[in-house]
Amino acid sequence: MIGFLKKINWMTLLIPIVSVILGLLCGAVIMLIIGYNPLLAYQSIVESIFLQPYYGGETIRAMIPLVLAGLAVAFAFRTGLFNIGVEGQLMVGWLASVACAIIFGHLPRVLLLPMSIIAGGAAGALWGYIPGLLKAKFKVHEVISTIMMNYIALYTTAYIIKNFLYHEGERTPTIPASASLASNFLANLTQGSRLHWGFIVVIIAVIAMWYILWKTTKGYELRAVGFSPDASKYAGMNVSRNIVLSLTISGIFAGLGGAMEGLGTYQYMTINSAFTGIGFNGIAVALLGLNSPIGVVFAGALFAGLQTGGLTMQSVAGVPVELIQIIIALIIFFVGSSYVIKWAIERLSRKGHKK
Amino acid sequence: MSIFEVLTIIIPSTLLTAAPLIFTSLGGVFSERSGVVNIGLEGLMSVGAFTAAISTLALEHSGFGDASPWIAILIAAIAGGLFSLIHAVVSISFRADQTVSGVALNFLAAGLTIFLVKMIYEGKGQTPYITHNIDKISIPGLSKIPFIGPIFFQQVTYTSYLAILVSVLVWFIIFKTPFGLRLRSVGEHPAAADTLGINVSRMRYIGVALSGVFGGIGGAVYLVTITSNYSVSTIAGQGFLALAALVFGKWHPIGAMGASLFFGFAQALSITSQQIPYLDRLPSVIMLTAPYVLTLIVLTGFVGRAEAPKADGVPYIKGQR
Amino acid sequence: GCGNGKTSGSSATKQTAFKAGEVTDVGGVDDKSFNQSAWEGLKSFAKDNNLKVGTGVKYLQSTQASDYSPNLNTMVHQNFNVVYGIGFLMQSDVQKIAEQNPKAHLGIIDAVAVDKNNKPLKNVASITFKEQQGSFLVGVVAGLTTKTNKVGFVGGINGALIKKFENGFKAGVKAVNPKADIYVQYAGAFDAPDKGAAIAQTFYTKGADIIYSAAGATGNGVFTEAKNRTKSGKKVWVIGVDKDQHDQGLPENVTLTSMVKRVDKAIYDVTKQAKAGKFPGGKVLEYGLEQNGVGIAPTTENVSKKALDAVSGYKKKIIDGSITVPTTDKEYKEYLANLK
Amino acid sequence: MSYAIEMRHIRKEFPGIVANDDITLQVEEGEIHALFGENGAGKSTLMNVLFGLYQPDQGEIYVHGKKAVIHDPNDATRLGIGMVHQHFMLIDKFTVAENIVLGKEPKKHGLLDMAKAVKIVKELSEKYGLDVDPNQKVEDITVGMQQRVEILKTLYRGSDILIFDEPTAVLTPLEIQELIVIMKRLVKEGKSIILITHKLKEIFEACDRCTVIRRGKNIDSVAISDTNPSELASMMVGRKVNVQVNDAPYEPKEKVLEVDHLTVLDSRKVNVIKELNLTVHGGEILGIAGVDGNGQTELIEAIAGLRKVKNGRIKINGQDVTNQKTRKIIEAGLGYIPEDRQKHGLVLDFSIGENMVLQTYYKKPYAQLGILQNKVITKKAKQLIQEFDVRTPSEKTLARSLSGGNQQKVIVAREVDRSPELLIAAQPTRGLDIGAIEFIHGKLIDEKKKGKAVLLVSFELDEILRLSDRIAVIYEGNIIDIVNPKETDENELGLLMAGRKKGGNQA
Ligand SMILES: Nc1ncnc2c1ncn2[C@@H]1O[C@H](COP(=O)(O)OP(=O)(O)OP(=O)(O)O)[C@@H](O)[C@H]1O
Ligand SMILES: Nc1ncnc2c1ncn2[C@@H]1O[C@H](COP(=O)(O)OP(=O)(O)OP(=O)(O)O)[C@@H](O)[C@H]1O
Ligand SMILES: [Mg+2]
Ligand SMILES: [Mg+2]
Repeated sequence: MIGFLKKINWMTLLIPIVSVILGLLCGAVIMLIIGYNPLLAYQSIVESIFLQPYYGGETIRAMIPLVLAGLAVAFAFRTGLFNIGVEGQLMVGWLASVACAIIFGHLPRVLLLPMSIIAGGAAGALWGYIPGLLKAKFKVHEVISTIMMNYIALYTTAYIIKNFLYHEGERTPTIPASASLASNFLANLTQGSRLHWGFIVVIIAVIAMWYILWKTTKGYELRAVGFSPDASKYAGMNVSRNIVLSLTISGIFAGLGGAMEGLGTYQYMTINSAFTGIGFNGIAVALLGLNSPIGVVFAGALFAGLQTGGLTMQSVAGVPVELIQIIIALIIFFVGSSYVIKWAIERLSRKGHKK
Repeated sequence: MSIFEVLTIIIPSTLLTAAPLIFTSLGGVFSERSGVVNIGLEGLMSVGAFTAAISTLALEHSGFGDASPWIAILIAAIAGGLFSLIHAVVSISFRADQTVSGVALNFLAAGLTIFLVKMIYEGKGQTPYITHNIDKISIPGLSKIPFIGPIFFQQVTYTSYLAILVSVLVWFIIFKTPFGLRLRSVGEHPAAADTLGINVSRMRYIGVALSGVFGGIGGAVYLVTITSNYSVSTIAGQGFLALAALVFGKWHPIGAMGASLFFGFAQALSITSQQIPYLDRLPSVIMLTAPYVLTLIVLTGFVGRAEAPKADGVPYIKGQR
Repeated sequence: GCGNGKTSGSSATKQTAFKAGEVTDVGGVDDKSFNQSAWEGLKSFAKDNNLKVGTGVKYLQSTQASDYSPNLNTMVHQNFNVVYGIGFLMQSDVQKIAEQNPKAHLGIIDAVAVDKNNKPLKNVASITFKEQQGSFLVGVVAGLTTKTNKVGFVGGINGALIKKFENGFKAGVKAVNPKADIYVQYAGAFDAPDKGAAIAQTFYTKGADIIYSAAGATGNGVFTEAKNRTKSGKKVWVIGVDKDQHDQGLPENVTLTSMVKRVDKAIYDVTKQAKAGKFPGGKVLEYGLEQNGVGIAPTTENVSKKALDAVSGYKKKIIDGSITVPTTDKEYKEYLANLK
Repeated sequence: MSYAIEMRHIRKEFPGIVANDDITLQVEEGEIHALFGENGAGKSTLMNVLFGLYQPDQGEIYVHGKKAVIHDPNDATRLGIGMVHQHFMLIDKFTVAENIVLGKEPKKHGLLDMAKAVKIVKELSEKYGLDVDPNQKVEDITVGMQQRVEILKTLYRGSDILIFDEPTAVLTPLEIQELIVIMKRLVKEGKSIILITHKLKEIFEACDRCTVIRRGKNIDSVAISDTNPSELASMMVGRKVNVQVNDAPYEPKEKVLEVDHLTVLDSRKVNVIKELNLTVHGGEILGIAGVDGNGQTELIEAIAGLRKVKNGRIKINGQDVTNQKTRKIIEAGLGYIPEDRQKHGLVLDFSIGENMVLQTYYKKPYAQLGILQNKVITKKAKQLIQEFDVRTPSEKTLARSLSGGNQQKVIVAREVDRSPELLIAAQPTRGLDIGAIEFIHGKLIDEKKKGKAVLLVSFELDEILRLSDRIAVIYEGNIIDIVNPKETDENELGLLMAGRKKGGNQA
C-alpha cells in the first residue's frame, strides 16, 4: 500500500479535485442567477451528510450500488470495451439474488446469504457474457448489444416477477431475514438509515478489481487485449476469450450491485417500468474516477453524497434537485477537459514561481 | 384481423416511431463521420424535445396556429446545434475523451431541461400539453391508391417522409459533395487531411454541430408527433436507440435510416401483435423484447461487420505522432 | 425556510404550527395524476386553514425510487404532523419509517401499511380507492355510447391495481351492452405515450370508437391518437382517468368522460382529522362511490342523457350493494356468469 | 544564384529536446538533395517546419530567393512545396483519385466532379510516368503504388519543390529503382527534390548533394561526387561504423522448420501460398527474397498460427504445428519479430517491462499460480534494456514513447532472450539507422552461432545477401529457387524475384 501511495501522480489527483470545485462554483453561479442562496444550499448538503448520521448512512448506502456499477464500467474500459449494459446486468443481478433468497429461504443464513449474493453476480455475469460472446464470435459492437441487453433485461425481469414471484405492490415478496444484508446495528448507528453490510462486498470488489487487473496473469492478458488486440494475438493470447471474460467479469460487478439493492436496500425487487439509472450513473462514476478502483470509490462517494445531500438541499434551500445533476455533468466535463486544466494549473504555478 | 389490416396499422406506426430515430441517427452519422463519437445523442434529443415543447407553446399562444410545431422544429434544430457545441468545445478543443464528454452531455441535458421547465413553469416538473401537434393525415391522392395507399399513405405524418427524404439528402451530401469528402477524410485520417490544408477542427465542429441540429430535430419531431409535452420521461432511451441504429446502419445515412425503420417496425409489431390472432397467445415478454433480440440476431448474421470511421473517437492533436 | 431538521427522534412536539407534507414519486406534483391530485388536496387544506404553501404544506419530489425513504424520513424528522407517501410503490418505505418512528403520523395512498405480522400499522392511515366502481360507471357510459359495439381499455402496468380499473370497466360495459367487444392491452409502462398511441391506433383501426385509458402518461398517446383521428374526420372518444381530463381532449373534444379518483379529497379528509387530533392511524380508509372518492367527471357535456340516467341508476345499485363490481379476473368471470 | 529552398539557422525545440539546433539547408534549383542522419537526428522535424506543420522557434526560410513565412500546409502548397511523408498520409477507404483531389476538388454545380478528377489523375500519371489506377481504393493497392499516389498528390497541387521523407523504407528494390527513375524525370521537368533516406546506396545513385545532420545540428553539406559511402556514414554517426557480416562458418544442424506442400488462402480466398516447400536448419540463416505481395506475409502468418492452413504440414522441431494455436506454436519454439512492430510487436500502452514478457508472462518465473511476479519482471526488463542498449529513462516507460529504433530493440531483446529454436525476423531493420541496423544484424548472427534457426524475410537485398547462409526466392506463393549468396548477386536475385529462372526461362 505504501508503494501504491508513492505511485500517485499528484496531477492526476489534482485534476478531479479542481474539477469538483469548478463544478460546484458553476452550480453556485447558476443558483445566484436564479435567486437561490448557494451557501445555504451547499451548507445543507455538507451538514446533512457529515453531521446527521442518517444522511451519512444513506450516502454510504447509495454508494454501494454506484461503486459496483462504476467498477463494472471501469473494468470493461480498462480492457478496451465500453459496457453500457451495466443497467441491465444490475437488474438481472437484483432479480436473481432476490429470487434465490426467496426460493431457498429455508436454508440457513451461512449458506443462503452467500448463495444469494453469488446468484446476483452470476446473473450479471451471464448478461455480460452474451454481448461478450457476440463481440468475440460475430463482431457485434458491444455498444449496441449492451444497449439491447438492457431493454431485454428490463422486460424480462418485469415478466418474471409478474408471473413467478408476484407480491402485491407490483413487486416480489420480501426476502427472508436470513438472506438480508440489512442490519439493525448499522441502522441504529445511523438513526435509521438503510445502510447495510453490502459495503463489505464493495470493499472486496474494489480490491478484487485492482488485484485482478494488475497482479494476475489474467489481468495482464485482459489489459493487453484491451490496448492492442493485434499484438496480443501475435503474442499467442486468445483475444476472443479475453473479450468474453472481460465483459463477464464486468457483468459480475454490475450483478453484485443489483444484489446489494435486492438483499440490502430494498429486500425485494419492484417491477421496473423504466431503468433504475444506477447503471448509467455508473458510467459517470467510472469516468470521474478515471477508471481506477480507488478513483471509482471517491467518485461514487461524491456522486452519492451529492444525490443524498441534494434531497436536503431541496427541502432546506428549495433548490430543484435537477441542479445536482447539472453540477455532476459539469464536473464530468471538467474532468474530461483535464488537458486544459493541466495546462492552466501549470501556467498558474509557473507564474507563482516567477513572483 | 386480415394481413392487410395489420399492415395498415403496423406500417404507419413504423413510420411514426422511426422518424425521430432517423433524424437523430443521421445526426450521429455527421458527427461520427467527422471522427467525433457522439454518445450524447440522447441529450441532444432531450434538448430538442424540450425546446420544441416550450416554443410550440409560445408560438400557439401568439397565434401561429398549425405552423407552430413546424417553426418549433426549426428552433429546436438551432437549440440542438448550439447545445452540441459544448460537446464540440470539450472534445475537440479541450481534447476530452469523446465518450466522457458525451455522457456528460446527457447528464447536463437531462438536468438542465427539467431545471428550466421548473423555472419557466413555476416549479412544475413538466410542460403543459401543446395543442397543435403535427398530425397524422392521409396524403391526398396517394392514399387513394388501392392497397398501397392505405398502408403507406394513410395515418402518417409528413415528418416521416421528410425523414426519409433527408436521409437521401444526407447520403448525397456525404458522398457526393466536396464537403462530404472532407468531412469523411477528417474522420478517417485527420493528419492526412491536415496536410492537405483541411481545417480538421473546423470540420469536426461542423460535424458535431450538425449532429446537434439533427438530434434536436429528432427530439422535436418526437415531441410534436408523439408525446405533446416534455417531462423527465419524454426522452428515455431513444437517443441510445438512435446510436444503435447508427452503428447497425454501419455509419451510413441510408443504413441508419434502414435500421431506424427496423426498430420502428419491431416496436410497432410488438404492440400490434397482441391484437393479432395467434401472435396474441405469445407471452407479452416475447413481443416486448423482440425488437432488441431481433436486432442482436440480425447483427450476428446478416449485415456483417460494422466498421467505424478509422479516427472515430480519436482526438486530433496537431503534430502528434 | 423551515426548520433545519436537526432534531432527532420523533418527538412530535405540538409547539410548532401544524404541518402536512407529501413525498411524490418520480412523476412530481404535476403529473396530471395522483401526485398532482394529492397536492391539490393539501393545497386546498392549506387555503382553508391559513397555512403557507411551502412551509405549512409542502412536498418533496423523488427523482428515483431510492429517494422515497430519505424524503419520508426528512419530513418525519422535520416534525411534519402528517406525511403522505403517494402511491403503492412507497408502501414498504412508509412501513419502515412508521416502525422506526412510532410517534410520527404517516399516510399511504393505494396500499395498506402493515407490520411484520400483517397487522395494520397503528401510526399509518392507509387510503385506498374502489377504482372498480368508478370504472364501472364509465364502462356504462362507453357501453351505451359506442356505435361500433367495440371499446378498448389501455392499461399502464399489468398489476392488481390497474386490474381493478379493467375489470370494473368491462363489467360496466357488459352490464348495458352484453354484445360489445372489449379490447384490452397493457403498455407495460406508465410513461410511454408512444406505446399508448400505437395501442390506440390498433384499437381504433380494429373498429373501437371509445378507449378507456388507465395508464398515466402513457394515456397521453391515446389522446394524441384520438385527436388525430377526429381531425381527419373519424370521430372517436377517449375516457380519461384519475382527474377530469376534459381539457386535454380539447380542441377536438375527444374526452367522453373521465373516471375521477379523488385523492385530493381523501388527503384533505385525513389531514383535517389529523389537525383535529383524530388521526385515523391503523385504519384502512376505502374511498368508493359512497364516499364520493371515485366517480365520473363533473364535465358531462359529451355524455348522453340516457347514459347519465343509467349511470345514476347503477351508482345507486352499487352503493346499496345490489351490484358488486368485480376487481380481479376471477371475479369478473363470475360476474359474467351471473349476468347471463 | 538563388536557392530553390534556403532554410537559415532553424531552431525547433520540443519539450525537453532540441530537435533542430541552428540548421541551415540550401537546396539548389533542379537538384536532388539528400538529407542524411541518424534516427531522431531531426530530419523530419526540419521538413515539417518547411511544410508548415511546425513553426520554427528561430530562423528564416527562403523559397526561390524570397523570404517566406509558412504557417500551415496551405502556405507551403501555395509556395509550390509538396511533401511525401514518412508515414503515408493516405485515406485507406478513399479511392486513389479521391485521395489526390481531396482539399482541392474539381466541382460541377458545387458537387464533386469525380469523372473530372479521374481524368486529371490519369493525365498526370501519364505525364510523369506514375502508374496508378484512379478508381482503386488505397487499401487495395501496393505500397509502391501508394507512394506514387503521394507523389501525385503533390504534383496535382502544382508543387515544384518536393520533399520525400524516407520514401524507400517501405519499398522493394524494384520499386526503389522505379522511384529513382521517377525522381530523375521530375528533376528534368524542373522540379527540385529533397530526399531523406538511411540508405547510402540510394544517395549515391540518385542525389547531387547531401546535407548531414546529427543530433539536431548541421554537420556538413557535400557534393556526392566529392565523397564516398564510408565517409558519409561516419559523418552521420560521428564514429567509424563496423559492418556486420555473417562470417561464422555454415554448419547446418538438424531440421528446425519443415514446411511441406503448404497451401494458404488470403483474405479474398485466393491461394497465395501454393504447395510451398521449405526447410530451415539449426545454425543457419535462411533469407527469403521476394517482391512484396508474393506471399511472404502469409507464409509467416501460417507458420505462426495466425492464418489458417488449407493444405500441407508445418513442423517445428519435428512437432506438427499445422493449424495449432499461436501459443502452442510459440511454446514449440517459435520466436517472431513481426513486420509491423507497432501494431503486432508491442502493446504500445504497456511499459517496456510489461512488453518484455508478452509471451512469457504466465510462466515461471514471471508468474506463480496465476500471480504476476512483478519484481522478477522488472529485473529481467532492466537486464535486457542494458544488454540491448535500449535508450529509455526506465523500464516503466511506455513503449509508445520510444523511438522506432528503440521499439524494435525491445522486440528483438524479448524474442532473442527467449532463445527460440526458430526465429522469424520480418523486415527487422526497416526504417532504422545504420547503427541500429548493425546492432540487430549482430544479434541475428549470434542466434545462428548458438545453433538456432533464423528465417529472415526482407526486401533489402543487401541485407539478405549479407546475412543469409541460403537464400530462398519467393515468387507468386512458391519458392522458385534456393541460391547460395556467395554465388549470386543482386542482378540475378532481381531476375529471380521477377519470376525468371536461371537460363532466362519464364517460371
Ligand atoms: N511532436 C514531437 N514532440 C516532441 N518531440 C518531437 C516531436 N517530433 C520530433 N521530436 C523530437 O525531435 C527529434 C527529431 O525527430 P525527427 O522525427 O525529426 O527525426 P528524424 O531525423 O526524422 O528521424 P528518422 O530518421 O527516424 O525519421 C526526435 O528525437 C524527437 O525527440
Ligand atoms: N510526440 C512525441 N512526444 C514526445 N516525445 C516524442 C514524440 N515523438 C517522439 N518522441 C521521442 O523522440 C525520440 C525519437 O523519436 P523518433 O520517432 O524521431 O525516433 P526514430 O528513431 O526516428 O523513430 P523511427 O525510426 O520510427 O523514425 C524518442 O525518444 C521519443 O521518446
Ligand atoms: Mg522518425
Ligand atoms: Mg523522420
